[in-house]
Amino acid sequence: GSGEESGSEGTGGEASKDIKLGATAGPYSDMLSKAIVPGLEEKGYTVELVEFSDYIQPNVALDGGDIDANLFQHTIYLENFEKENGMDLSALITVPTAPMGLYSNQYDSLEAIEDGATIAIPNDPVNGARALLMLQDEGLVELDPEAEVLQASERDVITNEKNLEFQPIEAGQLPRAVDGSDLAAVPGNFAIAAEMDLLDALALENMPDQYRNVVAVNAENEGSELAKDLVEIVESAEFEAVIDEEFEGFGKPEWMAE
Amino acid sequence: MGVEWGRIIELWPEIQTAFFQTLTMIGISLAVALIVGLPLGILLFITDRGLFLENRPVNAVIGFIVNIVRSIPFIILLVALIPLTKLITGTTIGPIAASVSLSVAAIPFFARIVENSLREIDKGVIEAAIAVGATPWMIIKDVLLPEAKASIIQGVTLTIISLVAYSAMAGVVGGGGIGDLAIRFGYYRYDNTIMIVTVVILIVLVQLIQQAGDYTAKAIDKR
Amino acid sequence: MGVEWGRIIELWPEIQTAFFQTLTMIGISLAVALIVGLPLGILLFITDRGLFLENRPVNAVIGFIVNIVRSIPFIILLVALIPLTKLITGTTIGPIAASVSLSVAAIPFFARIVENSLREIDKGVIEAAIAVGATPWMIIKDVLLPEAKASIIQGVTLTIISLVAYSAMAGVVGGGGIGDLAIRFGYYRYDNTIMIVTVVILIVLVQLIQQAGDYTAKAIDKR
Amino acid sequence: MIQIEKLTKTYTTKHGTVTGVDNVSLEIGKGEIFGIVGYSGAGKSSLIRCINLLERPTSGSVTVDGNDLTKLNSEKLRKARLKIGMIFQHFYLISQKTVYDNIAFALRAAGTPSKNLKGRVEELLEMVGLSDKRDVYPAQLSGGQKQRVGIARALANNPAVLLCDEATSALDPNTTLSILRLLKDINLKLNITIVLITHEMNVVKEICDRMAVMQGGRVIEEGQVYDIFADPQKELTKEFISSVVSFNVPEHLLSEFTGTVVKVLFKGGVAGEGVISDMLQNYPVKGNFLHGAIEYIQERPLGVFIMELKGTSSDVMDALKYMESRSAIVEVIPNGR
Amino acid sequence: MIQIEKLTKTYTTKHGTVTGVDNVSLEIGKGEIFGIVGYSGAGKSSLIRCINLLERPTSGSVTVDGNDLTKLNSEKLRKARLKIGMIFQHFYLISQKTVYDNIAFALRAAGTPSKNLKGRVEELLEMVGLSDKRDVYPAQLSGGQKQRVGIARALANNPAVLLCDEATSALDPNTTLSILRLLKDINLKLNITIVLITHEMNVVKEICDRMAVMQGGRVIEEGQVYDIFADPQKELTKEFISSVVSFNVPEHLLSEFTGTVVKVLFKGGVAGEGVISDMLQNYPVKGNFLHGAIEYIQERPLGVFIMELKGTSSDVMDALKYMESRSAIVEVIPNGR
Ligand SMILES: Nc1ncnc2c1ncn2[C@@H]1O[C@H](COP(=O)(O)OP(=O)(O)OP(=O)(O)O)[C@@H](O)[C@H]1O
Ligand SMILES: Nc1ncnc2c1ncn2[C@@H]1O[C@H](COP(=O)(O)OP(=O)(O)OP(=O)(O)O)[C@@H](O)[C@H]1O
Ligand SMILES: [Mg+2]
Ligand SMILES: [Mg+2]
Repeated sequence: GSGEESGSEGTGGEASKDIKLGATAGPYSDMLSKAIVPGLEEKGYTVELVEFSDYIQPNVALDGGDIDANLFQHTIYLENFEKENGMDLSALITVPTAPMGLYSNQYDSLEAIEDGATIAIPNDPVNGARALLMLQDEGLVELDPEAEVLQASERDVITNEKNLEFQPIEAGQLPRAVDGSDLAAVPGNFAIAAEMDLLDALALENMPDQYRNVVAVNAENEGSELAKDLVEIVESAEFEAVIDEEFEGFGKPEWMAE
Repeated sequence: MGVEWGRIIELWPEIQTAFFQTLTMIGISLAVALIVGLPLGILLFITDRGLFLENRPVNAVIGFIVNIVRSIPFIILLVALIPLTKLITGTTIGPIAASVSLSVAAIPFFARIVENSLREIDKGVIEAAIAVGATPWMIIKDVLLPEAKASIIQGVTLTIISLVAYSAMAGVVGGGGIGDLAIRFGYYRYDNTIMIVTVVILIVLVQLIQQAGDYTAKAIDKR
Repeated sequence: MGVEWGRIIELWPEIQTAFFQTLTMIGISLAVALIVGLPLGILLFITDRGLFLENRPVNAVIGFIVNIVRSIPFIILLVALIPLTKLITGTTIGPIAASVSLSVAAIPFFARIVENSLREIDKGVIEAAIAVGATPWMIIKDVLLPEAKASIIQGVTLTIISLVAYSAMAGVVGGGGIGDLAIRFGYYRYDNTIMIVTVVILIVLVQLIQQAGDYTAKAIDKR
Repeated sequence: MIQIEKLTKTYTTKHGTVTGVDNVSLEIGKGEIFGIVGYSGAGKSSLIRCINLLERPTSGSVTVDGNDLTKLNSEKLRKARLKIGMIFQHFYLISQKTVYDNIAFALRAAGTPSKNLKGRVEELLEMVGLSDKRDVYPAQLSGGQKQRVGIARALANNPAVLLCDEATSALDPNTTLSILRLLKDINLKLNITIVLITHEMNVVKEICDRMAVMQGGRVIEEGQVYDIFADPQKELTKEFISSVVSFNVPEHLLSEFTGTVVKVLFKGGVAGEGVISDMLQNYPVKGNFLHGAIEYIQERPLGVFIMELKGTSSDVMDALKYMESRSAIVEVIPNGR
Repeated sequence: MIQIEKLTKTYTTKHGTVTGVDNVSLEIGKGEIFGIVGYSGAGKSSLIRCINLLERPTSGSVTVDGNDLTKLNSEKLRKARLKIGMIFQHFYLISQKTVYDNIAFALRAAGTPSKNLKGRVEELLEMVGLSDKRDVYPAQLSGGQKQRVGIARALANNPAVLLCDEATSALDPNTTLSILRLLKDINLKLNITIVLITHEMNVVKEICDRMAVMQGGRVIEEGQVYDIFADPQKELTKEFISSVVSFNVPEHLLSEFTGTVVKVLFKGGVAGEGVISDMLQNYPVKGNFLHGAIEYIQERPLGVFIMELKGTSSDVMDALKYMESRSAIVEVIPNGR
């Protein structure tokens, strides 16, 4: 009952077709503006892009109705966020996502990594956990199986054969940290922004779909006109064309690869 | 670190928007800081030991709150104030929302500045007003404020400049503004052109504010 | 916003580390600010119009640089200084690296404070020293510094407190510290316990610094 | 008009307590000009500031115009202060307001309706001779002019009492004189009681009726100005008086005289009656003035002469007796012979 | 010792230029105590501050001990200043250093080897009578004591010239006297040239040899102190002198006299010779002293009396002529009869 009521409110809001989309500064904001906004405008929307320089506020704003949709996070992050904050948001569709990579100016292969090397990892929990999982996948560390996948931190490392020394820093700073430390786990979006070549990575994250970014809306609006339009645009051929042209190296989700 | 002129022209609308966002944030939070911080600063001063509305408990409580707010890192304040921001502005993003946190940070800052400006007033002038039989309100209005005017204006300048610096952090809540533009493009997107342009704009802005403040303070002072 | 005591005990080592990181960052950058900012502040003062080493161009140039550094948002400064940081510390991350940017931000801040403290000195005392035939160096060492001592110590307090606030942003380059802990755990991980604990630590720290500063300034003043 | 009873004021400082005023009782009558002198730190300011309760006495009471001020609440005290004007050494004008507004400020404090304001301010400016400085800021005034504004402000609400804390100490002698005349004038015209602190005896001599000498927080001597000048009791008082009426003949000159050196003091109207002239004409002694001063204190002459008298010792003795008989006070000064 | 030639000092302010000193030429001899008086703003401080170039003259030259200071580079000027001591109205001691260190500071400026420092400081403290205050901070000293430290500091490097800008204006009369005596003493013992600014004629009377009166940046009168006191030329000078030697008889008293009121002025040694006494004994007139003062200026008496003379008009005329013949200056004062 109540869902439908607020749904109709949502529809009322759409009547004006003035919408706000949120993203963090970087490629996903660009993806919105280059690959999605043109489609929306074609459908008669007036779109305002809000760029955030942090990972919390885009969801807070989405929940509060300050923005209508966002694109910056993957499914696991979204779900965890919903749980932590008691919010009801929903992912509409996954989009191509740049994988996190392990970069180094010191070593040219994983094998060359020396004992006690320093490694810069993101200091926000989600990206931090991602980095650790990537290291685990590459056999560099082992994480406590009891640790929550999404919250895993340096303290959950139970074996660390090369005695890697973790240095959590702000994610946006990581590309610059490749110089400052032996290794750096750089999220794909920042690596691309910093014009790093994804192919230079010692390792790229193995990226299941739940680690790919999604277009998210408030759960109330899951069935709204806007939601439908967003999905339609992302699924369109124009979208994929823009991705191929301007977002090289972004790993496409399963549905797109099909 | 080359500057590409084409890039500047391309992003000019963005820079303009950011500039107005900065002005909006500073305008609002400055207004609030003045309206709330000024009385608070006056209160801090006149309730202090040996002054005409001496009231130790009130003084201690206000002083304590002011110190606490000043001790909290701005980003924590920003987050802690989200419910209040929502309540007041109905939204938690954008320059208007960011102005709430900026205001809260600026109030105690400005209050202390006002307090310090008032301390510079010759105590004798205040005593002369008391001796004349003036009411506390008259003393505030006709002695404290006029006498500290020039110094308070310098304090406003300082507050504005601090707000410019703080507003750079408003990007966390999508506040935008020149500082945020510098961070988003310069820091997150490695766009040196925009970084240099925005930093230059900031420097010019700060210098202009400083000079305007100095000039006004000198011009209105009758000494 | 409940506080879970167990959580505090669990994270105590982390809090301790953060605490020492804060101390490291503040210690280093304060030392640099004192060593560089003090002479700079003195230079700003003595080269000003009507003073004993009046030199308008030097004064204008230093003043301009100081103003520019003060206009740049801290995070941009942090980025702009990466090459310098690398050069000096060999790394761009960690508390030592963060101290470079903190120092650069603190130097002009402290220099202005020193300048203002020196301005409070009775011009007559300086003139008396000139009349006595003292060298500029003697005037600095035996008149300016002793006379402004108490006020400069208050300025050091203010600088430390500002550094505490700035160091919360050091998380960007993995500087760590209490402020960063507050942001990482309180903000990113929704750990209210840690957020409250760290904020309380910050508040206590700031209050202690303030009181120590007030006490010292009073104790050494011979007036 | 003002009764001060057993007033004590102690200050607590970080080095312990300091006594500013120590058990002082004084009574100052209506229309009197009362001077208080004493060296720096004697407690003069503390005492006068207790009269309008700028400083709250530690113990004792201050009654002005029948009201015990120490018993009033803050609003009543404020009202009482409207009737006690005060002027300060450093004027303490509001630097950011014009002369007009500085004076109007005092009137507004008394709730003067704004239609009466302008007229009254102009009347006051007229009184202190500053009508042409109406719209000028204090920074553009000379010290004496600033003090006149201070006086106008203090008189704005027709006070019964005017307190002056070193009102002329920052001014040059000429300006001092003009301010003192203005005060005297006001005292005569408006019958205002004036309490005046100074460390210059000249000021007291010029306009005070009665005076008190303070030292270490206490009043050590008190009385009519004329009496105290003529016959000071305490060492400190003598020191003060000697700063205006200086009776010292340089030592080595003194030792060169061959006759009897005497100091002759005339009080009251006597000086005018030509005692010395008569003496010289009646006795075969030769008089040689070494030093002399006739001061008019409250318009009564007080004369002091130091003379060398030459003649036979019996003639000199007779001459001295004659002068004493005409109520001069005669004192022989040993001159080393 | 000091030659000031065509010295002009103008200040540029936001309201235009102000002339502090206007084309002043002065010559001050070795060992002289030279007083400069004038009202506030007359340019006294500007002038004295040009003597040690604390203020650089706009034009003109200042030669001290044969050196034209305006021609020296900054290091030479600093050296020259070692020989020009200066003391200030507000003392300007380093508040954070002990008395010892304040004085040692001056010695160090002259590069005194540290082994001689202690002895010299103690000698200076002895000279100004502050040996017991060696390790005390300025805040614990009285005004007079602070000024003594200022003097010790100024004398530290055996200067040839001592400049005093209102050195006693912040002090009470008693302390002023002791400081003046100390200065006189130093002048005699060390043969130091002293230039002394004041607005109190008492100070000039007490110790100066020569003096200048300034007004509007110019020197309007200059000469021996005695001569100026005895016979001031300019209105302003008279005004200043009248503040120490006051000759005014209250108006209404004057009008009550029936006889001829005369003012008699004796210069130099004459006052000591009993002119009035002789006159009274030689002429059948009755003398009535209305006002009198004999001041000793540089130990020479200067006497002024106002007398009422009663007698036949021819007797009075004769008496006046007699006094004039004995080189007194006699002036009849109209008294409204
Ligand atoms: N607010 C105060 N706190 C502490 N001590 C004070 C205070 N005011 C005055 N005193 C002390 O009280 C004593 C009397 O001071 P007061 O100012 O009354 O002297 P005064 O006679 O007016 O001196 P002056 O001629 O210097 O003005 C002094 O010892 C002074 O140090
Ligand atoms: N630094 C300055 N800037 C501008 N004007 C000045 C400055 N110093 C002095 N004057 C002006 O020069 C004139 C002479 O001032 P000066 O201080 O020499 O007078 P003074 O005789 O010493 O007076 P006082 O007795 O008040 O000390 C005044 O008109 C004064 O305003
Ligand atoms: Mg006093
Ligand atoms: Mg002067």
